[in-house]
Amino acid sequence: MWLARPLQERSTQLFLGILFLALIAVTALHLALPEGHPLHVSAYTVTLLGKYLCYALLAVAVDLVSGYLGILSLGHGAFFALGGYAMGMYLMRQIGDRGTYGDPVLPDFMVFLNWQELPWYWYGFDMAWFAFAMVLLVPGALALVFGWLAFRSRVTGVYLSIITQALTFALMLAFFRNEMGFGGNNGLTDFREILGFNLRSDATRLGLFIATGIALAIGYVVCRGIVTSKLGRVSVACRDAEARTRFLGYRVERVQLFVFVVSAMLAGVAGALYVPQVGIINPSEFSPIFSIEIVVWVALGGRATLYGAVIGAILVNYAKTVFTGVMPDAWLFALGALFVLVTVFLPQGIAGLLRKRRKTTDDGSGPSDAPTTAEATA
Amino acid sequence: MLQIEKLNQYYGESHTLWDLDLDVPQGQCTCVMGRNGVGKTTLMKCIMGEEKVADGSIRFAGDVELTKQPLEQRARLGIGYVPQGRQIFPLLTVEENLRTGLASRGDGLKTIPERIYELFPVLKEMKNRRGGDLSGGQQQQLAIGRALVLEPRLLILDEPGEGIQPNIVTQIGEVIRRLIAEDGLTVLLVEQKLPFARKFADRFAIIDRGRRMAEGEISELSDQLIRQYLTV
Amino acid sequence: QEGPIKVGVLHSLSGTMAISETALKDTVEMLIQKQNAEGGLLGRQLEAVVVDPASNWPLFAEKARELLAQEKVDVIFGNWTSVSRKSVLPVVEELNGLLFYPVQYEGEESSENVFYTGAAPNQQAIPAVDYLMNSIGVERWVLAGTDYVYPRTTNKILETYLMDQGVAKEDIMINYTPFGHSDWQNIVSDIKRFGSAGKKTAVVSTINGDANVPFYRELGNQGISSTDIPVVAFSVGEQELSGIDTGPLVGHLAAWNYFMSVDTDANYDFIDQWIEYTGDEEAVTNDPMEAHYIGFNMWVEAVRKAETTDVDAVKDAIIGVTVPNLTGGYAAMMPNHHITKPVLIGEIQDNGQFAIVWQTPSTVAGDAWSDFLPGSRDLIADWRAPMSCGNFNVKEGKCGASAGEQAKAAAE
Amino acid sequence: MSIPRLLTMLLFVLLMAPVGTAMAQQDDGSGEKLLEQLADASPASTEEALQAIAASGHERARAWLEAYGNNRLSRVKDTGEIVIVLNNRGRDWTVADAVTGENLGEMSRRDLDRIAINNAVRRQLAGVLAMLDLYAEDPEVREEAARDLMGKVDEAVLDPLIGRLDEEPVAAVRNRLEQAVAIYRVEQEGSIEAVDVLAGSLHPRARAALNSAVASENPALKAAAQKALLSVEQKLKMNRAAETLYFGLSLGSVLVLAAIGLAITFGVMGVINMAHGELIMLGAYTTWGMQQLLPGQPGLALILSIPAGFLVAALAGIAIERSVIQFLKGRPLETLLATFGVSLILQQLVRTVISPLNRTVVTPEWMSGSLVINDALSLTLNRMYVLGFALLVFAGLMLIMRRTRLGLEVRAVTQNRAMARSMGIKATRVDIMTFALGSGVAGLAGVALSQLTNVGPNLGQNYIIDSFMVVVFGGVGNLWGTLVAGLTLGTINQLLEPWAGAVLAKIIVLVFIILFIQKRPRGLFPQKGRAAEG
Amino acid sequence: MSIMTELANRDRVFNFLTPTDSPVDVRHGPILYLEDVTVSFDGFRAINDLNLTIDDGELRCIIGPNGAGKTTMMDIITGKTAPDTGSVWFGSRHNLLTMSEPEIASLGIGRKFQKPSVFEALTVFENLELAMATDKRVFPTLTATMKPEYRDRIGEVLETIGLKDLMHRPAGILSHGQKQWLEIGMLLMQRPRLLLVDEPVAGMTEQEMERTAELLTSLAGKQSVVVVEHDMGFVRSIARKVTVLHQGSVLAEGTMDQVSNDPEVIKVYLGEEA
Ligand SMILES: Nc1ncnc2c1ncn2[C@@H]1O[C@H](COP(=O)(O)OP(=O)(O)OP(=O)(O)O)[C@@H](O)[C@H]1O
Ligand SMILES: Nc1ncnc2c1ncn2[C@@H]1O[C@H](COP(=O)(O)OP(=O)(O)OP(=O)(O)O)[C@@H](O)[C@H]1O
Ligand SMILES: [Mg+2]
Ligand SMILES: [Mg+2]
Repeated sequence: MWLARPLQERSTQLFLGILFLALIAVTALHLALPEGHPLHVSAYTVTLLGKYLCYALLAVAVDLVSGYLGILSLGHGAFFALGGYAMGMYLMRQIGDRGTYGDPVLPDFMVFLNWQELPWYWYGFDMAWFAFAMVLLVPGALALVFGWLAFRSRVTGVYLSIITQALTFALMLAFFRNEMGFGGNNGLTDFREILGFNLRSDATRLGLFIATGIALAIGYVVCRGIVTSKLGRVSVACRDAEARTRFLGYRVERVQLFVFVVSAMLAGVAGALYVPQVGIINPSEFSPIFSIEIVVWVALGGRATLYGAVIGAILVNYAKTVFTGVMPDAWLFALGALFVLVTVFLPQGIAGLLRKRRKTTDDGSGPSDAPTTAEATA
Repeated sequence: MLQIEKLNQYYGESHTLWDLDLDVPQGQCTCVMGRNGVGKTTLMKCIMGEEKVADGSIRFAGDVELTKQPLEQRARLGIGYVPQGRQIFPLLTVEENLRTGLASRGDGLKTIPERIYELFPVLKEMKNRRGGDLSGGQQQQLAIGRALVLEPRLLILDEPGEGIQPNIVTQIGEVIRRLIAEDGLTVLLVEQKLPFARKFADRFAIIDRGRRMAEGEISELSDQLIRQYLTV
Repeated sequence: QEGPIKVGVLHSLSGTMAISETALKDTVEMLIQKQNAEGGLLGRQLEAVVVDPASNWPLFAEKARELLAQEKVDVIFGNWTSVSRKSVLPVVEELNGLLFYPVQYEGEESSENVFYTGAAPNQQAIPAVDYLMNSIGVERWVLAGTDYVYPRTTNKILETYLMDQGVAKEDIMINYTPFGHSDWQNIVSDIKRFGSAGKKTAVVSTINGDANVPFYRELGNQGISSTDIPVVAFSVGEQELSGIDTGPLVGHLAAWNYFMSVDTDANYDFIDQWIEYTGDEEAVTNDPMEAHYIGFNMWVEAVRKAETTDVDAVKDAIIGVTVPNLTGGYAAMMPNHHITKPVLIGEIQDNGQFAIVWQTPSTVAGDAWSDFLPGSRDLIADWRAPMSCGNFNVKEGKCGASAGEQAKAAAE
Repeated sequence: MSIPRLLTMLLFVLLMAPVGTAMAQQDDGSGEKLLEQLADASPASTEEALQAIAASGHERARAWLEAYGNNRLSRVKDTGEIVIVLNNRGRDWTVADAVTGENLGEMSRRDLDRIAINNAVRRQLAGVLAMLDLYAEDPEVREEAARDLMGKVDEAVLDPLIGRLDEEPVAAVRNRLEQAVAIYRVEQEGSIEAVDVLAGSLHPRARAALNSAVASENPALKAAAQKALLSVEQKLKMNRAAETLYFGLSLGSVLVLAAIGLAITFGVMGVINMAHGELIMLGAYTTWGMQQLLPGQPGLALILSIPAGFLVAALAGIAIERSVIQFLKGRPLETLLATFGVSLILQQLVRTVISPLNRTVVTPEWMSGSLVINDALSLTLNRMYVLGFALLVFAGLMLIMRRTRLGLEVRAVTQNRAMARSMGIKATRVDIMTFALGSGVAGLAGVALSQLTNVGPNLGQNYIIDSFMVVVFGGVGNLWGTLVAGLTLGTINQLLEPWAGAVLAKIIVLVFIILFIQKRPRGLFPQKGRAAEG
Repeated sequence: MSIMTELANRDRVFNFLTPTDSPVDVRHGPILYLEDVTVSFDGFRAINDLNLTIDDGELRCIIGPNGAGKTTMMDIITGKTAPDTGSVWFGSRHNLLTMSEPEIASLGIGRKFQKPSVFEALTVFENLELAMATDKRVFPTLTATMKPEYRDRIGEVLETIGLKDLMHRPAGILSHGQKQWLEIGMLLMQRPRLLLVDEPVAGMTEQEMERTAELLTSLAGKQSVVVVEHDMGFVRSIARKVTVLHQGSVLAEGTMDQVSNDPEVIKVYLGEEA
């Protein structure tokens, strides 16, 4: 099984090991220690970490397409947001008649904008299984249609980047519109419970955090599985010489489509887990700048090394959290400088640092785990 | 014209050129030979400055130490380079490709010397086509023409006959000889094809695994040497 | 009880909203400084905890949580835009914090933990329309807004209100534009056409933020003067004007509850204090700043009354607290967590200030639930015991489930 | 019709005639009294006070009225003296005695009471001023005044107007006056002859009058008005189309300007320059800075800003290139990362050093207002300048890229850096110069944009996405493509806007881009041939 | 959509009824058949009414001046360039003009490019692995495992092309000649029915040339080979039948001797001394 392959890899084992250790440690420190203890991990921190992990999963998804497939997607925020909206709609419907206006069916924002009935696309979102399926299917379907169009016509390079950007931009404008029925600029918020668990209880928070960790682990393994498979090598081949790959008999557009859709779905999952933890989903998640930021995390962490994406996402967002609190007036300087310095002094991103160290220890890997070569020259 | 002494070069960890010496006398055509991957192209890149040398010296025209010159300066000193794989500018037209060399000429000429077109009439024909659209052989001619625009004193040709129709190969050889005879040009040639080398070169040098193994007049190129260094 | 009283300041210092919100952060800091100079509160000093939510709505929630859970602040002054408030709302309710929201908004909300010191639609939009209708004789209306909830709701309310007043449907033109819209040529030209039907026309603008500059520029350039088609704006204050060449705008209107040009000593003192604090002779004050001024003083008053900063005690104590506003009257905290405010209409002058042309004879109490929306007509909010309800339906005589209660139920 | 009005009318007729004919006038009501009357007037009696002033023929009457209209007529709280505020910025204002015009020096704002005016009064005031203007020497002023009067005619001015009409020597002015009167006649009296006067007029007020006539009971009037309207309708449609086209081109020119610098740095050099927007912003701030340096001369400042903005942005560009981009050759993703960082820094820099607030950039006199083609079509001047400027900048760039060595060299360097250097091209210098050029042009865009939109820290962010979109849509590396793409997208957007609304129009344009790229995967003007296909 | 138009064309057998994946049908003779093919670029006719037939198992050399259209012809066969007119058949069943590059490649047409093009980021080993004739659809590729027999096969080819030592190095660092070999290796891995080889020996020494010649002749018979080359020595050593292209159409065809004595060919191509 291709999914089992990464599990035999040292780097993946290491990654999963660290991830699970972190999950356990956080859980233990949160539950076992009393509040006020210096090592106690507060619910606030747990949620914050959960958010980072969502971003990490998103970054992994982006790295899969941009690092390995050579598609610099500047629109992955769209898939993230769509996953988020699917989840948000579920959470909205869970409110039921506990909303301000007490309408059993219509969410509050529809009531006060005078909607008479629920739009058809909101149907079914009261059922968890349906909504969770949509978390995967909506981003997946969008990626499928969009990718099918684009790859079939052999749109590549910056042209592809820009139309992904146009896609997310268009969606942003569309979701801003109140007529769309997604709450306009305010988006969806004021969630109460998920699967019957109160979203405002610490236990649910912890649960969501752990779920995110597991999702990240699965997402990582899936991506790693693709990357280490022959398909991964074909992706790299597409990235470097698309035309040549075609002459070998590979349907480049299908390879691209497959990887793109998988990546979009992962992004959707990340979005879905993100929404209950931050408590709001609104169209700014679609903003092109956000999508660019994701790419920036990946680049900072080190492209075409999935763990680099994780590191980048967590690091940048952690830096944001700290900087916005510690130096609210000057944090953009710090963040900007971080970006500049990393690119100039760490050409391979942060993962480059780690890799250098690793290179000296192990060398001469066999061909079966050879895709590291892609990393070596990327 | 060019004296190379104890040249060492590395690609990362791998040592490609080892204590390499080479002499390219003025007004002659020196042909560098060797199997695939022994470092011929690397040597040319070192002379042009595209690759850094670890140590050793490359002296040009008697006194200029090339290793201390920036890449751009070498063209201005009068070294024309026809790299392996042609390296033409694919999106510039043929004429623009040629024009890139004009600024490095000392005389501030603004138009392409007519002579280039005389040597390679096909370039004139295709003047307004993008370089990248040309056929392989046409590109090779363009690459040579482009190097000649500089009016170089030393012309470096890395496998110039590659992919060119036989009569033009011969013609290129003749052009080389003519330039040597008329302008006193010095030519450093990398070539694998014996007949061509024998016919147009004055001297040869054989490289193997990054070391110079033999050097001499072309007439001295014996079958024994060939068997030893040029066969697999 | 040791240590300073922590006051959270949750205003964007970067990103798109920084333009508006930075001054509010400074205002709160200034008020704290002054309070400390006067000996603090309950014998303790106040300390501002400033964070930057960077105009990013989810970050607002996160930062609010940081303030309440990590920094353990006693009160938060913050937010601008409804979406940021909506994002923060569940957090404040869950962690039982206090939030003072200083900007005009669309109403339709009342939270146990939030105090709305900005204007509700009935404290800004409706009086402004009344003024246009009665004093200027406007018969035809353009409702132009940025496409988000505040303009949508406000326009909905206004539309109902205007039609109630006998304005025909075809005499109302509604237009929405995206955030940061910068090309107004077509719309202004439409407005011009719409206004040439022979009836006096006015534009009621809920256009937000940066989009205003190009809008007014285009108005000026297409030759629409305030005498032809006046524009009354609800989001353009002194601060926005300080970035606009006001020459061509003289005579256009804005409706607020405060203007920098208000001719009272309290206001002049406030301005002097502000200029001194910022060290900038050109510094301007505006309505949300006044709202913070009022909110801050109310909170101080309530803490004094309750003799503690404990949130529940302050929440109870603050209802009914009355403090002077800057326009020569008093602001009282109503049971629905909105305050009483005078409504002023000002005309833009060439010096970037507003000249007040009209004002309500007395203050108006903020309405959490609009009387002009079918869904909320029957709702009222009253946070006094025993009702303690943010959306009490007077027809059905029962309280809709509110977020606050939810949180409480969960906590139990 | 109220009694006071009638009285005013009489007064007016009596007093206006001498003003028009001879300059013989005596200072009857003292200035103070007139002003007093105005200051104390109730809303109902304001008009009366105004007309009294107008009719007084006082030499400073105009100054009073204008000051009043500009909210500059104030009363000193303590003394009750009426003053005109000369400078009303800051806490202390400079004032002058209203009656004498003598400068009284500075006075605290706290001590002044403004004499209130509102829009309804301002409208009356405009009428009064226009009436005064009808007697001006300059026929253009008279025509302007006559045009202002269209739709503002009421009984009070009707007769003086008709009187004036007979005396008016210039046909164009007379024509306007006739129309002004006709509007009144159609609306108030339902006069059919007046309808004929309005028949050809494109003026919106004239049309409004006709429209109201169409709604009238009188069938003859109705028919005449309908006929008159019909003839106008066709002309209006044409004007409307021309106007939309102009809007489209002007939006397009903004897009082109914003994108053209990027077409160099990104399109030609291949640097994904996320800080492009901030370079635009720098240009805009330079304009603001210039206007601060040259107060009172916004026009001169603006013109000087053109070289200055170019220089500032170009220097910033050089700094960026030297400090960051030179290390990132051939790694586009990293340039994205680094320049994103630079853009954050620049934004915050402006916020901290200058202000988080928007800055005021004044539009010089000669750039504000519109060029009136006819009553229904006027082209806004500022946008016309920007359009011209965009074309100029484009032509200049084209010249540089096509005719100078730099153009050739930069293309050679980006296509094959090592080879270009082997040909003796100083790649580093070329990089610097090209990046400086692209950045400088971004600065120029900023100078132009300062005339259209906010000058604030977010300025750049608003244009960066659009700029990339335009460059790519046009075909990377093709300047013509950028021009055509910008103008096309602008025009499409403006064509769609009237029926789709601004938001939908934008969405449609984006979807159009997505679909268009499917058809032409390399933009509007693709780079063709073997090399491009790789 | 396309099905609809097909349904309208009732005079033909529906496309979806003919088995496209069926092996190449060479019962009627030629494996490759070009008829009246013309291509122009911006008005320039690169291929002009070209007719060419390659028999099954044949080894054909194609020579011709620079710019004669040899590479362009290969572009047409492999689906990279669409001709303006003419038809191209692979066997008697497959109309190549209606197929995409991957389809053509999986039918069994392999190509070595004039400018060596290998996947520079992948190792030599991986380059060969990707070229290997296996199921190239997405899911089989995803689940593909490295079977011992595959490894052996790659090993064999590595031996043949002499890159065994470099097998775990990225292909990007190879020298020009090494890349040429690698590309030949990739072609061997593909085991195509028809090999299109564009200038295989450019940049090789005489000896290597001989090896290549041996390799290609050994392939002929089982597979059909079309070689484009400018090196007359090499062509002579392998050639059975030679086609000379000139200005986009066939100038001469025959044995090496026939062709090299053709005065036209000498004039436009070989030159006096060759
Ligand atoms: N960028 C590089 N990094 C690492 N090794 C390299 C690099 N470029 C070339 N090499 C290695 O250096 C050796 C010499 O290469 P070079 O290109 O100089 O050979 P060559 O003699 O020109 O061969 P050919 O005749 O095939 O052109 C080769 O073995 C090659 O694999
Ligand atoms: N995309 C294109 N645009 C314009 N001209 C082209 C294009 N592709 C090929 N050509 C022209 O078509 C002609 C045939 O080119 P082709 O590459 O097929 O020649 P060739 O026979 O392979 O030559 P060589 O032996 O030199 O490789 C050449 O003159 C070339 O310039
Ligand atoms: Mg070589
Ligand atoms: Mg060829």
